[in-house]
Amino acid sequence: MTDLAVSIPGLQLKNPVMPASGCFGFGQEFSEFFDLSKLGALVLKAATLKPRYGNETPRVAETHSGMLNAIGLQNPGVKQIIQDELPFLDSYQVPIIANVAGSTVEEYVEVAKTISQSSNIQALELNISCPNVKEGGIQFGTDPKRSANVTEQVKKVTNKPVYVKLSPNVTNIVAMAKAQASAGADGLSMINTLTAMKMDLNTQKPVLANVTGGLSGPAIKPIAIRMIYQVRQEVDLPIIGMGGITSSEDVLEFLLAGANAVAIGTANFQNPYICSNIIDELPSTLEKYGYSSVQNCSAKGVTE
Amino acid sequence: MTDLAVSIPGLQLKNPVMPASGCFGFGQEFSEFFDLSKLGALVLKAATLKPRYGNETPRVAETHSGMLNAIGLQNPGVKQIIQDELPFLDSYQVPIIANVAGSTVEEYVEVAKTISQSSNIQALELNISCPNVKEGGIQFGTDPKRSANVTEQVKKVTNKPVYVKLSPNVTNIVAMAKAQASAGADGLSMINTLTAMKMDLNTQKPVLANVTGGLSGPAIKPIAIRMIYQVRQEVDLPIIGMGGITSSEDVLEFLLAGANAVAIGTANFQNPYICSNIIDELPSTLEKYGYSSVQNCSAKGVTE
Amino acid sequence: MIKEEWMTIVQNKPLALDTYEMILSGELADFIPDSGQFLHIRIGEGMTHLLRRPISITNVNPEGKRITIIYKMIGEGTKWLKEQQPGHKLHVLGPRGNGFPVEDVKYEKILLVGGGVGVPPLYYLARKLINQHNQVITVLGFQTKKAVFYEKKFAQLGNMLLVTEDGTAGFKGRVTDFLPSFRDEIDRYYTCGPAGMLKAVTKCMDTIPGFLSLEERMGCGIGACFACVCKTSDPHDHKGYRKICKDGPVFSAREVIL
Amino acid sequence: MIKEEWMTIVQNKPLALDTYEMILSGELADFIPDSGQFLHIRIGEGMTHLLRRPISITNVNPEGKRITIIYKMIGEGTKWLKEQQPGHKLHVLGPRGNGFPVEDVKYEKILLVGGGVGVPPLYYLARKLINQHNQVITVLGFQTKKAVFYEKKFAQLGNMLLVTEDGTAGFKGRVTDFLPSFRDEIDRYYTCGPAGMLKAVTKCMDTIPGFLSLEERMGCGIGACFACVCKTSDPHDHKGYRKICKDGPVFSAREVIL
Ligand SMILES: Cc1cc2nc3c(=O)[nH]c(=O)nc-3n(C[C@H](O)[C@H](O)[C@H](O)COP(=O)(O)OP(=O)(O)OC[C@H]3O[C@@H](n4cnc5c(N)ncnc54)[C@H](O)[C@@H]3O)c2cc1C
Ligand SMILES: Cc1cc2nc3c(=O)[nH]c(=O)nc-3n(C[C@H](O)[C@H](O)[C@H](O)COP(=O)(O)OP(=O)(O)OC[C@H]3O[C@@H](n4cnc5c(N)ncnc54)[C@H](O)[C@@H]3O)c2cc1C
Ligand SMILES: Cc1cc2nc3c(=O)[nH]c(=O)nc-3n(C[C@H](O)[C@H](O)[C@H](O)COP(=O)(O)O)c2cc1C
Ligand SMILES: Cc1cc2nc3c(=O)[nH]c(=O)nc-3n(C[C@H](O)[C@H](O)[C@H](O)COP(=O)(O)O)c2cc1C
Ligand code: FES
Ligand code: FES
Repeated sequence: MTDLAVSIPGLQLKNPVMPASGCFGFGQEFSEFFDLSKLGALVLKAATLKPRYGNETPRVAETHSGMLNAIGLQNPGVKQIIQDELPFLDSYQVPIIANVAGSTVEEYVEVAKTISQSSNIQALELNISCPNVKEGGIQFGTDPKRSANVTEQVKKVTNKPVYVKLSPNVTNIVAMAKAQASAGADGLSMINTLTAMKMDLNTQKPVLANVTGGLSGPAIKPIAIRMIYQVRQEVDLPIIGMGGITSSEDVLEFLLAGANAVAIGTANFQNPYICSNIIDELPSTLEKYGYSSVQNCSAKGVTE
Repeated sequence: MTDLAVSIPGLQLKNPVMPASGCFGFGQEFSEFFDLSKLGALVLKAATLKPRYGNETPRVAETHSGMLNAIGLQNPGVKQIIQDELPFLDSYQVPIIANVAGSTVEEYVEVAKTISQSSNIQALELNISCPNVKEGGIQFGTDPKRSANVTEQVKKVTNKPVYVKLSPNVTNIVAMAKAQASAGADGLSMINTLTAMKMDLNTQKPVLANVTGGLSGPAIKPIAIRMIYQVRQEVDLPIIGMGGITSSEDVLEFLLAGANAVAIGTANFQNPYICSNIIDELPSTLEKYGYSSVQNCSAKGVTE
Repeated sequence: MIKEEWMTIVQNKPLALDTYEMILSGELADFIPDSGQFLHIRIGEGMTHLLRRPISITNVNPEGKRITIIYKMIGEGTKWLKEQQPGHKLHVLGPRGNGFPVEDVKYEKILLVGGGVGVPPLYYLARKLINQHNQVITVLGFQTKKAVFYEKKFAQLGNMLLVTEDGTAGFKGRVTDFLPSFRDEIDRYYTCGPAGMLKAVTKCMDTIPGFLSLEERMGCGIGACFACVCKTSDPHDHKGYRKICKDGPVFSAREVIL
Repeated sequence: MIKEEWMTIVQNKPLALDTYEMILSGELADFIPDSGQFLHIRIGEGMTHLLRRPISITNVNPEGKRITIIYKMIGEGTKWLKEQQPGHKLHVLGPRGNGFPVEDVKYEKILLVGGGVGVPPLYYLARKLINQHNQVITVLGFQTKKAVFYEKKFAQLGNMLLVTEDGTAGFKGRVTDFLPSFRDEIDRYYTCGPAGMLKAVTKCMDTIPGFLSLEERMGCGIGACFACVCKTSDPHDHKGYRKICKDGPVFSAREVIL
């Protein structure tokens, strides 16, 4: 029997697979397709303090083996999320991670504080890397000092473990990770999307109303693997790996490169059953390559 | 008649299409497939001062809509290139751009000086962005000051126009471009490859002997388009655009985003006729979207 | 209720300029409650195309377990669709979305206004309305003669007015040029077509109850990603937006801002 | 000389464990000067797979304008190949590389040593050698019985010794266990197989002239990208390296470092 269980700060996962923030809404739509209790964990769509409408449409575009999105953190605000969205998830046996966003340090702190009071939430994921909003997000995510400050301030107001989601749009990912380790982050999520763009040949304008968007999907997988591998060599924090995962082999690749658990984003759009399928296939894939447990293969490929 | 001609510093191109450095050798192999005189220009593989063997193999790997390479600047050294490789190209009517690499500022200067003496060379492309060598390359390419210094020093020893090839592995591509503009670069080439990696599930090791490699191909096109668009809004230098081009529509997308000419890399491997095919198709593609000339559509999609 | 199926392509043939009619067979045909719903179709092999393509249901034949769709080739995805041969299978999610509301609609005089590839979903709708004893008038707008399709099928279901922009078939002009004449005699209208047309139609039909089907680029197609939102007209609406894939694609003309 | 062709798949069928034999038809079959050359095959639709796959030529039948290749399914590309149906076309660049040198080789006693999917190119070579009046002894090594192929075809051309690692077919062991017995009676050898085997074979055959076919991951397959280099044995060689795709894949055993 292959042992899929993973334990990382604040989270006892029955398997290492969770949907990535923003690609799974608040769970409800996907519950039509499979039993959410199957998931290792469930990461909610980003919450801000006030409701946000987000960017104008078009908000998505397709690229080779990838897609662009510029949703712009549309969400009903942290209070409505707690009130309207979380109760639905009560009936599932799945740890929930809240994705926390903001335009200012104060907003991150407020959102974190508010959502931490909800007993349904097992951990926070600080989204300091959204490329699709004018203020906050990536501004914090590309500066080690400012990003560390967000984490420090948030840590003061919550007793939940804090995972910080790193942006790949940086020269030095290891420096960003180290800054988070010193700031007291409990774990890292990597990677968020790469800032990118597509032109519409007919209109001569960018396809996305927001001009730029975040590139996700298999196209970016090699970049995610590289960043996780580099960070794993120098930083001891647990890593939730993501970026282009579409199969159980991909999950194994992320684990070997240094991830402790994984999240699946864009692939949910092509196949809403993908998380469930991957969880089903993982035991035989691990076995095929000679592993008896997930814990066994994590960071196996990393030379220190 | 669609006018494909483009004129950028030191280069009168009959069309905007050239092969990207490192993906076309020194031209000879591709002359088997089509007449090199058809090309807008021909960019040579990187030259260093001394011969270099490069990295161990495996040096390439395939990824979704992309590939990784870690050739490591293998080349016979600038003198042998002038002596053994350039004469073959004499019989073609095509401007030649030399790609200049080095581990130290002095090496860049020496290579640039030596190759500038060759009358067959119309322009230099400074490769300060190779992610696959331990010293030089990307070290210069991710620091605005050091990269500007390379350009300043090289400009002193050559009377050929100098195009500087930017690395996409940076937080702020506009700052890199601005530093080059102040340093006296005549133009920019963008983008080089993104540092990336792939794990081999069987060996548990990275596929490439060099561990990391550069990601190229259609997977990175949206990142190239974004960076060119951002730089075009703030910097006036001509741009040779590249990154994932595989069709005449892609060429138009690069032109609209702000490129003046384009280079085609990885696609040559899938189809050695690709440069020739794209040159053939470009007139009708431009016409289809309502353009009578290449000069007309350059940067058409950029709002200032 | 079926949510996904590998449906078999029974037919895939040109119908008009760049426009194709495809017949799919599968169990799903038994589970299409409303006209105006769409199939969310997976494109290509492997991971080249991560986004599915939403295509409206043109017609349903539950006895033969068949669904007809009509699509225009405009980009990579529909080009791939065009190349698929009968016998091959397509992976579809469906039926998605909320279609045209027709419950309790009986003995009314109803106007359908379709433009271009907005025409297809109106066909299944028209058939439903007629089954419910309504009288249907259809106004179909196309760019040019070569782009026209299904005009005869609609003519069999009631009065049909064909309009082309260049006048090469039917009347010359835009659909909205001809709507005022119907305004006073109809009880309600349903419309589907390009955004500009929908705007003009709803403006012209101001006082009459109407429903329209919207299009937007989609990520998930199931309501989870917030790619396909539009704004609500009512400033006091507590959400302020609707998801086209889940709340729509059909909305009351009064509900959303175009 | 032909450089590219859309060749038609005539046959594509399982031959042994995870191993397939494909017959391609096209003009290219008239232009294969040497055994040991390879086809550089485009994989997949569109831009998913940017790198072609090098596969050796197993046999050529110019009258029928047919080329046979044998490939093992190991990853995405060969999996895609496996799924292609007869009638479909494959885009190939070929013939690429320099094959086994056989000019002026006559009336010799020659040993061929093949391991796994290194066996295929030796077949066309064996036929050539026999046409030139040589005597051919073949040693074929496989992992296990299920993986064995072409043993009868080689047996028809001369002495053939079959070896499997687990002993389920032929002799148990590795090919190199059986080479010493032939060492003294042969004039030259040719070998193709996994790197470890080539190393062992050349070491064992030390004093005898030999040629081996190398494998390496390729970018361009035509000599332009420097992905597929190997080092030369001679420290005074002015280049110090060889490109497997262009200078090889076949080298004299003395020329390169394994
Ligand atoms: C609810 C709904 C029903 C539709 N019904 C039909 C129909 O019955 N017949 C028909 O021909 N078309 C219909 N469309 C439009 C159809 O989805 C697009 O034409 C199609 O997705 C274009 O795909 P492509 O790959 O050819 O174009 P590309 O431009 O290559 O597509 C790139 C991306 O943009 C999206 N996209 C491009 N144009 C549109 C558009 N107009 N609407 C939504 N997404 C778009 C694609 O889905 C894809 O994600 C419908 C759209 C929606 C939202
Ligand atoms: C000159 C030459 C002749 C060959 N002849 C044969 C043959 O006759 N029969 C046969 O079964 N195999 C042959 N091979 C090996 C064959 O090319 C690989 O098995 C095949 O490319 C694997 O592709 P894949 O997509 O299935 O594997 P993947 O692992 O998914 O391939 C990923 C990438 O790695 C490359 N790659 C993986 N393994 C190898 C390898 N062993 N050698 C070279 N590149 C590799 C692929 O080309 C591709 O670019 C030959 C290789 C070379 C260099
Ligand atoms: C439509 C969409 C919305 C996203 N929204 C969020 C978000 O709200 N918060 C966040 O941290 N990441 C968000 N992301 C990033 C993903 O969580 C993930 O990091 C990224 O997409 C890479 O994984 P993938 O390639 O599997 O999609 C979003 C991604 C997509 C495609
Ligand atoms: C195999 C290979 C070798 C390369 N060698 C060089 C090089 O020597 N000098 C250089 O400036 N860029 C080099 N590049 C980068 C390309 O010139 C180009 O910038 C990059 O590949 C993006 O374009 P593409 O997606 O069309 O390949 C190389 C790329 C590849 C794939
Ligand atoms: S497409 Fe995802 S919410 Fe509508
Ligand atoms: S594969 Fe490019 S040089 Fe051999």
